[in-house]
Amino acid sequence: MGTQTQAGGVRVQQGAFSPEGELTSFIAACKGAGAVVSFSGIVRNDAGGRLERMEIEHYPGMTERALEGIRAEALKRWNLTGAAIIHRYGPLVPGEVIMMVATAARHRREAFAAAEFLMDYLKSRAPFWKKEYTGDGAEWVAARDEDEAALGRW
Amino acid sequence: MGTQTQAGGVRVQQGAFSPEGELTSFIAACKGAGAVVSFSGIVRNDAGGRLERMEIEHYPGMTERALEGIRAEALKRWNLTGAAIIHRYGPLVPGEVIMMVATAARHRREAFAAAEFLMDYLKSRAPFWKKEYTGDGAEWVAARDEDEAALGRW
Amino acid sequence: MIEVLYFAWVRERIGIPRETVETEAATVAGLVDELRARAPRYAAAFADVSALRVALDQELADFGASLEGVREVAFFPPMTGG
Amino acid sequence: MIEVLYFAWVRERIGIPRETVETEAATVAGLVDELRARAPRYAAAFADVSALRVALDQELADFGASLEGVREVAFFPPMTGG
Repeated sequence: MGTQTQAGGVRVQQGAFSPEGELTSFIAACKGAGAVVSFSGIVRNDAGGRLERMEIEHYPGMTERALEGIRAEALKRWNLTGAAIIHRYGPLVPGEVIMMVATAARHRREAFAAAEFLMDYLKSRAPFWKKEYTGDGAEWVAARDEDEAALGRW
Repeated sequence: MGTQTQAGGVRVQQGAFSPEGELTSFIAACKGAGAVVSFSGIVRNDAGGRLERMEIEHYPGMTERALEGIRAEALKRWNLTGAAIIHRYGPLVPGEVIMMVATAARHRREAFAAAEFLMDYLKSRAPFWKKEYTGDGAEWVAARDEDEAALGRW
Repeated sequence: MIEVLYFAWVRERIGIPRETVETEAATVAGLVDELRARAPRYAAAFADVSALRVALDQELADFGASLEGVREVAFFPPMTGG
Repeated sequence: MIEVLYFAWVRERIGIPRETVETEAATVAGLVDELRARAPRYAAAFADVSALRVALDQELADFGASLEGVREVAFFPPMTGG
């Protein structure tokens, strides 16, 4: 799943994936890495524990382009041996893994920084929208100002 | 493997472990987490590609205490639903996973910060020593000043 | 002829996910004005454009941006991935 | 009677991983002086204490620290885990 010489790539899919399996193959693919950082986003049981399910809508085509662009920017800014982004869409229930990013570098600083960068950009610049369903009805999740503000760091 | 109400714990072992398996069980154990960050340390093939193996020595007893202490400090500083540290000792070859930390929190900032904190303290405060073996002989890895300096951040 | 896409609550308010629009608008803002005039559900969806984002040919853009050469315009609320 | 442990190259230079030491030293520094006087290999291992770390009963300590009540002293180079 690579678009660069570096390992990793971008995947947008409806089906579940295992962060474990992805991490193993990513580590195996990242030759020369000493540090691998992963981030997994999980559906929290918010709404006072009344969340029944979540539905993630996305913009096919633009989503892949946006994620590829964010990944390419990370590869330009840091000396990485790999960077991967996987994001699901469609229906999800609490406890399920929504998405994952993984970064690999020689040293830990770069791997950590690049993973946070990927997450910050993905949150506010990739066309995904979450809708939460509880017994009372459904509601679109509002964007958080602090997510937009986080981009100022980079 | 818990010493606190939070998920995770500390393990020091000679045998290999799978970051994948550990991440799965950690995610499953961390109820209420929305963000899980993991760091995996891998034996790089340094020494110009001549590294044949590495031997990690540690101080049984103190190692566990030091790691428990570092973990407890992270749980005190951040609102985490879990924190885990696994570190191997004994012989290792390039490509093998040496150690792993994982943190879980509601939001990503805390999970990232706590994982970097665990790594920074583990590097300079846990009694592990690495010896590298190449065709030319063996050498103890020297501590890096920047690792000691990194503690000043916290 | 331009392809217009709607996502999330914009899609729900307008009632369709996409449509082909005949427009002479020079900018996104001009297109929004035309759409608002179509029906109350459009006016409701575009009532506050500061709550909206726009992408031109799958790249984020401003409401002042030119539509010249653009084939696909998408309107949606701020993104909430991750 | 105090248990003294050596790790990494300190262990290699001294040639043993641990030993029981009869000491009247009040501080770590005093114990280091006694050990240095034992044999050249100890003198070599403790030639530059700024390159060493010490733990008292498995807690990191300073070379000026008191040995009162301490049962286990460990000497080793700066740690390189992770």
